[in-house]
Amino acid sequence: MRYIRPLSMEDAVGQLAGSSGTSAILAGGSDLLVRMKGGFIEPDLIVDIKAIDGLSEIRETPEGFSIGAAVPCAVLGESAALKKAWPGVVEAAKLIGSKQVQGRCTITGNLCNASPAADSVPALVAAGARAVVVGPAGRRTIPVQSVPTGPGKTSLAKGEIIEAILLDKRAPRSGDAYLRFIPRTEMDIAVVSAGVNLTLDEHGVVKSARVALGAVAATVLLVEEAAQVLIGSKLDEATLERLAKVCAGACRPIDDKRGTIEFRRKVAGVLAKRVATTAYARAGGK
Amino acid sequence: MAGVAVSTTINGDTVEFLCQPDETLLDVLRDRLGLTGAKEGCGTGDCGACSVILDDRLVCSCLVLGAETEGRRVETIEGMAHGDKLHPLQQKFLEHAALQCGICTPGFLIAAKDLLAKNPDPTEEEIRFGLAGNLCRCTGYDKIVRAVQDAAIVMKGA
Amino acid sequence: MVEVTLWGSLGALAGGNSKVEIEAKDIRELFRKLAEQYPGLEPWIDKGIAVAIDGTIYRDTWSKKLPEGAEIFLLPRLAGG
Amino acid sequence: MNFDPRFSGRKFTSVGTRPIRPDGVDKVTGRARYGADFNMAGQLVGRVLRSPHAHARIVKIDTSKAEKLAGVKAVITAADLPDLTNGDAAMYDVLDNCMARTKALYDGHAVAAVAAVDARTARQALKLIEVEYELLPHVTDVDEAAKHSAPLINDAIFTEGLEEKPVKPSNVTKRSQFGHGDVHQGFGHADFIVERSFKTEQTHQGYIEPHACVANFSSDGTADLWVCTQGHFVYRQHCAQLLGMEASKLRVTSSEIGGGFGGKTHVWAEPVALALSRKAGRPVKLVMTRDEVFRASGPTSATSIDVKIGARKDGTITAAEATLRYSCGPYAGSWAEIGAMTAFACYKLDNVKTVGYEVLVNRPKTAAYRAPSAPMAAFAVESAVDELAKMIGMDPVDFRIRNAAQEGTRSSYGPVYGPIGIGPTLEAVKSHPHMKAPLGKNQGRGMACGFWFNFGGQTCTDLNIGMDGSVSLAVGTVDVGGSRASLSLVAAEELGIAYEQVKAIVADTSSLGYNDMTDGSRGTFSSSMATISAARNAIKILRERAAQMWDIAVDDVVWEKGHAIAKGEKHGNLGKLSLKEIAVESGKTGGPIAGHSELVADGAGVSFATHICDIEVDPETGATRVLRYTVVQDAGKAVHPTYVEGQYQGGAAQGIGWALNEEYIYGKDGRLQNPGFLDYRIPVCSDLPMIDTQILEIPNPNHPYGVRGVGETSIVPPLAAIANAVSNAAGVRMTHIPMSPPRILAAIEAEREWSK
Repeated sequence: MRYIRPLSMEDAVGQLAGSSGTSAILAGGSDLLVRMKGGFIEPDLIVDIKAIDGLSEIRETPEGFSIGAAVPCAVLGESAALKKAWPGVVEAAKLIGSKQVQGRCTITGNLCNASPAADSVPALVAAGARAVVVGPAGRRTIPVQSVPTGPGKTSLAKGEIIEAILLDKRAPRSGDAYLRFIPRTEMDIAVVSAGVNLTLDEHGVVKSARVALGAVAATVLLVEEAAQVLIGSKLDEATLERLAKVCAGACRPIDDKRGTIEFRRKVAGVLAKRVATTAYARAGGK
Repeated sequence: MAGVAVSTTINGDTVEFLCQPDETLLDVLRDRLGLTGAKEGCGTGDCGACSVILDDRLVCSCLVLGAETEGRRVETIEGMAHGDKLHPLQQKFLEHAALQCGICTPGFLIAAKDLLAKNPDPTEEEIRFGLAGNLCRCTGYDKIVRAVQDAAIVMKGA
Repeated sequence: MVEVTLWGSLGALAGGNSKVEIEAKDIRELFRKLAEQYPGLEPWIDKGIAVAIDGTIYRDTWSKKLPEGAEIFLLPRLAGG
Repeated sequence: MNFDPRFSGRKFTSVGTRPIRPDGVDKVTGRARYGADFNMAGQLVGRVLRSPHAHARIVKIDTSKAEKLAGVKAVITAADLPDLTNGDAAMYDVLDNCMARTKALYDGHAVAAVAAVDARTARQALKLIEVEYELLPHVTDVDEAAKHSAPLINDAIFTEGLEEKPVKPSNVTKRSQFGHGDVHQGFGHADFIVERSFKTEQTHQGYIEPHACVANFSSDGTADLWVCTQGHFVYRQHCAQLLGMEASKLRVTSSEIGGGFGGKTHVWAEPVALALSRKAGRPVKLVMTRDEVFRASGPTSATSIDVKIGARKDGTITAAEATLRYSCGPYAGSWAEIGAMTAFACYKLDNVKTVGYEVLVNRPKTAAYRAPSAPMAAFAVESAVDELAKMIGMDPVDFRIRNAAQEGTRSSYGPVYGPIGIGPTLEAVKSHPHMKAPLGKNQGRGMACGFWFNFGGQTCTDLNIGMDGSVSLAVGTVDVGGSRASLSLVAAEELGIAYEQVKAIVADTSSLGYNDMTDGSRGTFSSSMATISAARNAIKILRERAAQMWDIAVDDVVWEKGHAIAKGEKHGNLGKLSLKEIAVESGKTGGPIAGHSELVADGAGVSFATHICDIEVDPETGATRVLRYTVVQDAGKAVHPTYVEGQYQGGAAQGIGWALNEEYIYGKDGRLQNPGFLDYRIPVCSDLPMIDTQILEIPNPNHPYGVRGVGETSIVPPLAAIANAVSNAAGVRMTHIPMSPPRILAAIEAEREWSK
């Protein structure tokens, strides 16, 4: 087993691509170290990416925000500009783990861990976030939802590292929100979760919408039909009821230690209603 | 497996140690440096008993590799009191009997110290959510929250 | 002579009696005579039986006197957490 | 021993005050040493290999590859722990639980262990041990296991306590029965009858400190064991018996203990660590992981309980009946029996009958958990009581007051009560402001009562007076929550000196006589009795020494407020001698001054509590929030009231976790799905409100200060109090614990469907 701390992306990619055996990328480590502790993974190479130039920064660009892969979620919460533009993404990121975990965990790690219940992913998917992937073949930008392909599996090739997550600059009258259901008030993994991102026209009518559901399928679901329910509405009671129904219907959940199929379907609808209402209010809708 | 040589600062002192690449900071503190104040309750970041402060961030030392601490600053429970003078939080934990068995206490004190450093005047709710990453099975948290509230008052006055 | 009440399951081993009369001055003598009269009880006494005297439960004080007219009740010897 | 334990009614100086505990500074500075904080030179790391199967015959274990791995110093299996139990069935079960002999009986059952130079080598060695299993059908559910068709866990077990001797083996190891009167007749007189079935899931004590020990077996046949335990003397006995040692050759030191709650009353890893050390010839440290703690150490029973209670229109209960099935893990236990005894203990009943069935399942061996077995029975009974009150149209508190047991009542488990506190706790609740506070939408209030026996037991203390007048108190009951403070208070009280003059420690097994463990709420009750006795013995010597110093008859010397006083006119000018003044001279008056005490502290005095709680239920998700919680409990006498409050609050919090979210979840494969704090959800700080407490003091007649045990009773009412609150908030009776959101939502939905 080797631990390395490269200073450049090129070096990191090269080391990863050239390694034989199992390798692991370490940013916050809040998933990796748990898996190592449980004996689920014994990497031959650990590549700590925190010393790589720029990876621990949030940059505001003309296009929006670039969140470095090594930025801890606690730092997201401390960025006023990001919080103002993407409150749903930030609140989702802030829900991952405890204060202790917040100081370490990253949204990129949350994405690459590829858990269907990852808190930040539905919010990122709803936000239309993109991931900048750097690998031996160069750099490419892909929608975040194409990163996880199933529980614990990603589409990243050997030697590829996500460098940053990109969020667009906000159009006026936009709002996003994220909600999850957990049995306790903290420290749980989402049983069901929902992220909604809306933009309104000048009359408060939903112009565009994205609805994502977590922990109800093998990967986070982007529910196009739910978006269609919202578009053209002012989120009246009937729309919300239809939204709940569509979301419940879109779920493909399983029974497990955290919840039942029945429960997940029902609560997915309830959360969708609540989270859409919050996003709508944040977008300035009344 | 090659050992990693690390130079770091712990409670203000420069410390050098050799550790395995997969060894956690918690294991380094406890097994290599004899600093057993941080406890392992779970090893998976769920109980907070191993809390330390790493470069002004509260972390679970079981979720940090020892190798990662190169050139960084670590604060543990052993550095909380100044000589024989207890930190106000330590004093208030004693006065309020905010501990029964005491195994979670070092983690709570470190987490509470971090909480008050960032929010000197927290509400009860802020304290409760701020300390949600630390499990206590004995007290029902009541006396812990009261001790933190009381310490906050003392520290503001200081 | 004291009257001793046995709990449900124990009565079956004492010939179906829920109450038995024993001439005993303390718990030690009580157990000895119970074992003599009802051999089926002996393994239970060995495993541990508690004696309630007027409502107070004694698990180990075999020297405890059994006052005349006191209510004597045998119970399983329990422990807590 | 001429010690009079009867309550004497006195004014207290130290007892009842709230000083800082003597072990406090060490605990807030990280210096206190717990189980895993101790190390020895040359120590090896011990690790245990555990069965991944719920039920399997162990065909073969091949350890040869592991033994050949560099750095491995010992590998053991059951063969290294031969059966020395000599027909002691309970100890045989302990042995088999420490290391499976012929069958693995649950997921997590130990099958082999290694000691190696470091953790990594030990982990690798475990992977090299080859175990050949023959899988057997398993059963984990208590109701399934009790069926005739269930897979048999132990075919040598035939149900005890049946009228007719059974001809076929069964997973039901014992039937027990309690009660009096004629319930059939009693139900005949009832105007209203509630009959319901309840289930509770298995929970874990959830102490934050995993089991940990360091064993050092010497080639001369002696050994040392450092361990976190609730009872080091009991651990010594068990380990010595299982390893074939004389008890006095094994010195056990109890470390600071990071929570036990009943879960550290049994040996698990300690005999294994000793056997490893014996084989390796080096010290071995063995620390369980959290995963191992959940999979292999002390959960409580899962239960299934049927309750039937009848009452007249005027609110008098005419009959009460319960059938209780408790899981024991794969070894016989008496858990349902305790449930059957405690179920109706709060009430005055002419006709009552309870029947308990102990059921074997392929789960870890059930261990005690704070008032073991009582919370589940109370949940079932108190839920039915609430429902019955509602049916009659009576206030639930008034209904309980009407039927509450009192002095002279025949308890449901048999004996007649002396002075007890159930009535006073109910009266206190009735007049508590909490009961009158307004409730909002989707909020409900519940209350419930609870009973626990409390126990005493064998106890021994040494009280040594130093030549400077300071007092060291050595006790043998492990301090689980502040007892060194309360025992110091008691010593100070009895001697008439300041609390600060006393330093209490927990002595190791070679330094003090045998002590039962700290269980059954006995720590402060028993050791305070022994401390009082030891102090009185010391006072006798102090008086003798003062008499010598004055050269008068000892009968003329009395002890008052920490001083020897010469009484009688002829000694009028002698003044008084302080403890310190006498101690300073002790070398010249006969040597060291000490008081010892060895006694059986019996007559612990039963304890009652009544709890109130407010819960809000989200009717769309089944989520719950605890809004307010109040505990009222009888302490007899609160020696250190702050720590008594702490016990009340802690028990309530554990009960809240049990009621709402904590449960063992097994898969179809018989494997535990949630062996960690992530998915075994104990309450976190933000889940709870402040927990208000009210201490009642109804003196225990069998303790000089009136002390009753306080540790356990507080976990008995919460399950029921919360169930009643949730039921009132959601409008549907909850019968399955924990009341997790999916269960609550399903109940609400079912009720909606039904009322359509």
